[in-house]
Amino acid sequence: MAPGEKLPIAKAINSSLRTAMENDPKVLIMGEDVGKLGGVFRVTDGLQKDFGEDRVIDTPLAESGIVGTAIGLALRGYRPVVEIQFDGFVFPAYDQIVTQLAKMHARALGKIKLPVVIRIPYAGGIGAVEHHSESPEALFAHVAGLKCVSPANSSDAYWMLQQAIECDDPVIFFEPKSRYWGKGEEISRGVPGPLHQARVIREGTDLTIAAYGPTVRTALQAAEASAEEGRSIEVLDLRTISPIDFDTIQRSVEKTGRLVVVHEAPVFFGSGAEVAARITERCFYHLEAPVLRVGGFHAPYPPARVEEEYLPGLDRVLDGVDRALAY
Amino acid sequence: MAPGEKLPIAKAINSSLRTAMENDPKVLIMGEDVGKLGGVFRVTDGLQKDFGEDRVIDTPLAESGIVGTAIGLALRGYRPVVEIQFDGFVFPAYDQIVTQLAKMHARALGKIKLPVVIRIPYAGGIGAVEHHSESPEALFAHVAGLKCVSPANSSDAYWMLQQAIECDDPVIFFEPKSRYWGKGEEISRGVPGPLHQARVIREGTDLTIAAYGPTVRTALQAAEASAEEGRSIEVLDLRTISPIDFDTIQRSVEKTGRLVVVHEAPVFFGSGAEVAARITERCFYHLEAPVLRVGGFHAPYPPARVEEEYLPGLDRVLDGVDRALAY
Amino acid sequence: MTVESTARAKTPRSGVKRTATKTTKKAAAKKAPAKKATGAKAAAKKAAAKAPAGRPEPEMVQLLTPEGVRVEHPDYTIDIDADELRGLYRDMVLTRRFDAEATALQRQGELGLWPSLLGQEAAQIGSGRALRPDDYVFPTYREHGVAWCRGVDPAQLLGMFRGVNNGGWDPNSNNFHLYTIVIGSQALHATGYAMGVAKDGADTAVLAYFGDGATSQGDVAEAFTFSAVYNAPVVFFCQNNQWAISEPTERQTRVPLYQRAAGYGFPGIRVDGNDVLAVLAVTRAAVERARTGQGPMLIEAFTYRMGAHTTSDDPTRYRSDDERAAWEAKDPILRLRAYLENEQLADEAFLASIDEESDTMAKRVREAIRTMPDPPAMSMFDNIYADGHALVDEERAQYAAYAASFADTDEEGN
Amino acid sequence: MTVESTARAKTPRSGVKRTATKTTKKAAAKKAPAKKATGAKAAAKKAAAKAPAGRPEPEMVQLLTPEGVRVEHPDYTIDIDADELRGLYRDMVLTRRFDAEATALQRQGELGLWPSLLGQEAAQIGSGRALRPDDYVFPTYREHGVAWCRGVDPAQLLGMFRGVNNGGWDPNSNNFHLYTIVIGSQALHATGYAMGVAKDGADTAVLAYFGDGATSQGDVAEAFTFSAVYNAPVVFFCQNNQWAISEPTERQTRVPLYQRAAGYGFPGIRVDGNDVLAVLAVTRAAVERARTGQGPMLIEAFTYRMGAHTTSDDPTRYRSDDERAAWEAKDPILRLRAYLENEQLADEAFLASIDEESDTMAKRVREAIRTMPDPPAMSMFDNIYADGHALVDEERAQYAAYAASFADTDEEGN
Ligand SMILES: Cc1ncc(C[n+]2csc(CCOP(=O)(O)OP(=O)(O)O)c2C)c(N)n1
Ligand SMILES: Cc1ncc(C[n+]2csc(CCOP(=O)(O)OP(=O)(O)O)c2C)c(N)n1
Ligand SMILES: [Mg+2]
Ligand SMILES: [Mg+2]
Repeated sequence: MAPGEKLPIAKAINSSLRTAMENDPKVLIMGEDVGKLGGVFRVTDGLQKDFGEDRVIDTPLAESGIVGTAIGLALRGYRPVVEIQFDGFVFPAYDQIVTQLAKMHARALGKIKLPVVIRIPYAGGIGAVEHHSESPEALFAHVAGLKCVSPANSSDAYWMLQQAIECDDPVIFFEPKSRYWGKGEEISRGVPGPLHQARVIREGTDLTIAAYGPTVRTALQAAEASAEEGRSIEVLDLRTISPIDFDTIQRSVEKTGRLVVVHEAPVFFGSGAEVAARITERCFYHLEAPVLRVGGFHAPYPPARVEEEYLPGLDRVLDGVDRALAY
Repeated sequence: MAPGEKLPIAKAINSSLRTAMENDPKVLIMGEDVGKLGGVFRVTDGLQKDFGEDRVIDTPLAESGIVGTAIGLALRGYRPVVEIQFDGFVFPAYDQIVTQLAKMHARALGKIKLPVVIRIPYAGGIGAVEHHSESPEALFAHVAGLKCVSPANSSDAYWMLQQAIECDDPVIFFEPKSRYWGKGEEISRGVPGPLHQARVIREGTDLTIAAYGPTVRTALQAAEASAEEGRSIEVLDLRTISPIDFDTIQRSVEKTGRLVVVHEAPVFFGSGAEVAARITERCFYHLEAPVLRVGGFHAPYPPARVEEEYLPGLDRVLDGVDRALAY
Repeated sequence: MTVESTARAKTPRSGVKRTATKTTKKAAAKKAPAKKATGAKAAAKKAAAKAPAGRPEPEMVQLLTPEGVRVEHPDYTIDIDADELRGLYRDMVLTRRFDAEATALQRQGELGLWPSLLGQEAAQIGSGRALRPDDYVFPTYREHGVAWCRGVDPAQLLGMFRGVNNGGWDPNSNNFHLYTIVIGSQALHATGYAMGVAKDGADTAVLAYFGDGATSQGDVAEAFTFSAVYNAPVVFFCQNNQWAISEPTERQTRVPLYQRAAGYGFPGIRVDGNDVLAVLAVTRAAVERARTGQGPMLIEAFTYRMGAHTTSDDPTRYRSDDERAAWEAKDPILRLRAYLENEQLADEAFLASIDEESDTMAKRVREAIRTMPDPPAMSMFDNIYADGHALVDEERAQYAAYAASFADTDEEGN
Repeated sequence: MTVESTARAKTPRSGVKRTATKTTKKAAAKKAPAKKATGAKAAAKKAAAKAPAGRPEPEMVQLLTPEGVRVEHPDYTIDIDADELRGLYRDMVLTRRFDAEATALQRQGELGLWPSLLGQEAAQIGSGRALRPDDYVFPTYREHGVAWCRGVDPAQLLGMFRGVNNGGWDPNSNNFHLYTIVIGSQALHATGYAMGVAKDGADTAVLAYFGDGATSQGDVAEAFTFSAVYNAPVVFFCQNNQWAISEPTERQTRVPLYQRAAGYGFPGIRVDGNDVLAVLAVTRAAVERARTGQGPMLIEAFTYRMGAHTTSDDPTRYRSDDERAAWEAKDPILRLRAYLENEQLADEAFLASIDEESDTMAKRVREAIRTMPDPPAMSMFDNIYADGHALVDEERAQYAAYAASFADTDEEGN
């Protein structure tokens, strides 16, 4: 029973999966090495032992096959929760996700539902080799029929996964892997709010930073550092990437007049572009500076020994804040 | 010899391919039905007859296989020009494009080159069934290592394809299929400019419309219709989506103060978002209205009998113009 | 040597060879090149003609020769009464008629496109009729005959080709999934569904249809792997109609397709896809295997796409009339008709009644399509999500306001 | 019956059975369960132990038993002199030593990760030494032994695991492509490269390496299809090391992997992957086929991953020590050493010289890695495009300005 406990994100997800499987016999876990090994991050640790090989399924090494058969299982009435081992390995499944999973409900005029959750440990900062540190969320958010979310703390990890599994739509669940094994936060005792709602996690008046997943912590640090310089920064944890909760962002920007969006994914065609475009439209007369984006460069994720420079760390976020405040 | 001739876009591309194959024995054409049939759009008509099965290659029905082997051929010194039969069928190849084709040059620290062109007949308006009318350019533009372009007229189709084939980087070449068999334009006698440069195709002072591929014609119509109402609209043919020629857009917006971006792809996380975000940053003090976007909705491309409503046609573009001018 | 060479794989083995050779010889004995026949009877008696150029012709299960003569097969027998035989005939005739009507409707502009199944009726009816209601089918875009067997209203099949929807029937009301256009994808859905069946402990079988071209797609290979590893009750039914648009099967494989299965650990078999009895018998056996926990099987129905790939296609660019003519001699309907007539199982009255029923059905379809309404513009915002999505709501509202602004204009204009 | 059943596919045929059985019996006769051996000699003489649980054990080519006894095979012989034999031994020992050094460097924090090839030396050296310089290799991330054969500087292999680059060597200087992490992708690159070789009329062979897990990926199946259809000179070299991280090969297939090839129309063969002579002989034959226009072939080298999947892995969670112990008795290096000693082809001095060379090499690698510089931050903007990209230029300039602002601060701070 996770609620009330303080757990690292990985354990919160493990506990959330366990709860979902206990509550609904149709919930299945599928993926490479999710069984005996408990996943390369141990997120599914112990679940096969307790729920059996029939519900925690070690699959052949083929991502398209995993998602394609998960679709079939969903059509049969199951609720598969698929684990993609690392962000960079989701692309062999991209066709099944984009062409089938996303569109099948619409194709059937609503007559069938596709309650499939795809868990992707994503983003960088763990010193890994190529393909293990990517942030591909924009490539899914652009596609209608999918929902995309990313929790930033243990409580959200626990509850948002519950909500994603209960949702009758396909949900891509982006897990900030660099935060998996930190100390973690206490799991709230009740659902902390709707799945697709952003949250103001620090109030402020001079500028808003919007972040999600792994960059939320950095955004908070930037707000703290700025506070020492007398700047009052509001921080939003966006939590949901498709849909984006523009209402909450709008409310904040109408107050602060300035917005910096921070994500690890490359800025070009990234989430920040969508936030900037829409918030500029909604808050044109409130904005005292253009919406600025701090994120990855238009480059392949670099080798580990350069990732610190590549990532939107505290200094780069503060630089963005400075630039926005300079208008 | 196409230069000087007036040709439909499909024939201009055919002629361009022929020229490229004549000039460079390493140029190959690969794809489904590109040989005897000349492609389902007849774009490669007659090429296998003249260049042989060894250079115009009918492939097995497997897009990942086509792109994956094209990569191998490129490593061996060939310059493959791959045809994807329809936009919606590129996704089985997405992993090879995004993970291998895009990154291999960087992975090898520049020691190998990947001169592969992927031609995709894209966008809608042809009354087709599902998967035959999509505009997936944002899903490629977000990925570093790829270049993306889309010609809007016969001359650009001819010359930009020459340039794409000569380019040592992978280029995704988006062909506006709804324009394939219109009357077409005269092919200019010389290269009309660099591949990655936008072009002002109509001058104006009140507002800028930026479009590419199939929406360029609509943008021009909107400018004409607006002229009758006394509004002076500048139209940009963006031509290149990765990189985007922000300098040309910026120059225009500094003059007009208003920008509407038009594309068929869904607006959410689409090209318009990137243009809006960056141009707002570059032209913050010049913009008299937020950059507005007119494009597809966050929905699967609809059945043919609704596509006219879905597409950003003249009325919807004019609506965007009205809204921008209302600020 | 331990190499499983191609040559060796092609050599027929033990009993197989004997029977196959016997059958083939029998057919061959009656063969002689013939010009295109006109009447049904003439065609039925016509020579079966030569095999497609250069293709190896391995053994295939046949129970009815192109001339309509029943032959026996050591492994596959069929227990079928006269009513059922007439039923198969009726199914095939009605399916062909429906298909012709759809082609005509496309020519008349009522449909945007039509993928004809002409020539593949036996493959589809034979396999479709091997199923129980609780079995589940995952089709491509060409399974009009299978849809017929599943009880899907033919008019419903036309919606997506008219452009009013992307399928739209409820897959669960007839256990017939939506047509799938992206080649090969549905093989995985079928496999997953079958994995679910196994988990449920049900004795349902799942049929995954795909074409010869589809066998090249990675998804189909992955479906083979998953189905074998989980021993899923799925039957892969490949209609090898010799062509993937303009590409002959040699562009996809250099050995017979049914042989693909063995390397994944389950049986593969080639059946005469123009012989409805053989297809029925083989599919029944495969479905029985699936039901009884023996796992997947691959059936290659060797048949021919008599028409164009779709109404947009021009097959004269890539194949010869001779080839078509040769296959016409193996027509699935004519051969069953010849058999029924020879055995005096069908009289003029019966045949006439089927023709009449066909006319009625065609008329009904024609009327249904002509009165099929276009979807309202606002429908493009429907059914994108089951549980809603804020952006869709926003765009729906914006579009409604935009559309309403025209209504105002129109009114003003009035 | 015409079904190619699994059972049938598994039955050994003609000469194959005879020889394979003979070999197996010979080996088996010497077998007896034994505790983990300590010394090299003891281990070499130890029993080969039982097959992995539940796995069917089909015939496989073997020329050297686990005990180091030369046996004959009717199809594969090897013509090799003493120097070459000693060379193979040297290659394997140095490779193993390099691998151990890399593992140690990871433990010491010099590398982020290391995928050890321990146990797979014969599969890699045997196949690597079958190649000519103009042949081309497409590796996974574990082909350190093949890289050695190709002349790639071992220290260069460490760059990506240290996190200073994503490969970085020039694939064309040794015809050894970059390591490929995304499973199966490189099988298609190899096939395409081989298609190019065929177009050029060259007699180069291309080797595509992948693991047992990779055989499930659609890309590998598509590579089989393309290579067969175009008769490309590519050899698919599958190291079946029994595991894909925590999943045993039964999670990928229920029949031996080499049998996959026949269904695509080319030969497949299983070789004892811990027998360097057999691997060399079989690969030479496959490469020869490729060179002479006979097209692709699949080699399944039956071997074992003695260590963890990578240094991040903990195999105690999913496999038993017994299994490892059983495979230790089949150690590839010990068996060649036993053979060399038995045949008096290697004396103490030779063996000592190899150990010494290993030490020197390891020391050099250690020094190289410790002095391997971190890439400058600005390098992240390099080599993204060959012909430049305006956005990269813009971001590079912005970042440079941003970085420079710190330099100013630092200076101010001073
Ligand atoms: C992934 C994908 N690529 C390409 C196409 C275009 N296409 C439609 S049908 C077809 C040929 C299919 O051949 P086959 O599998 O033999 O089926 P048949 O049409 O002969 O029934 C092709 C290439 C597609 N629908 N999906
Ligand atoms: C497409 C993809 N999915 C998942 C992974 C993660 N992964 C790395 S190695 C591996 C197992 C590979 O097994 P195998 O092919 O047998 O090669 P081995 O590691 O045993 O040499 C997995 C699942 C990956 N690298 N690529
Ligand atoms: Mg076909
Ligand atoms: Mg392995």
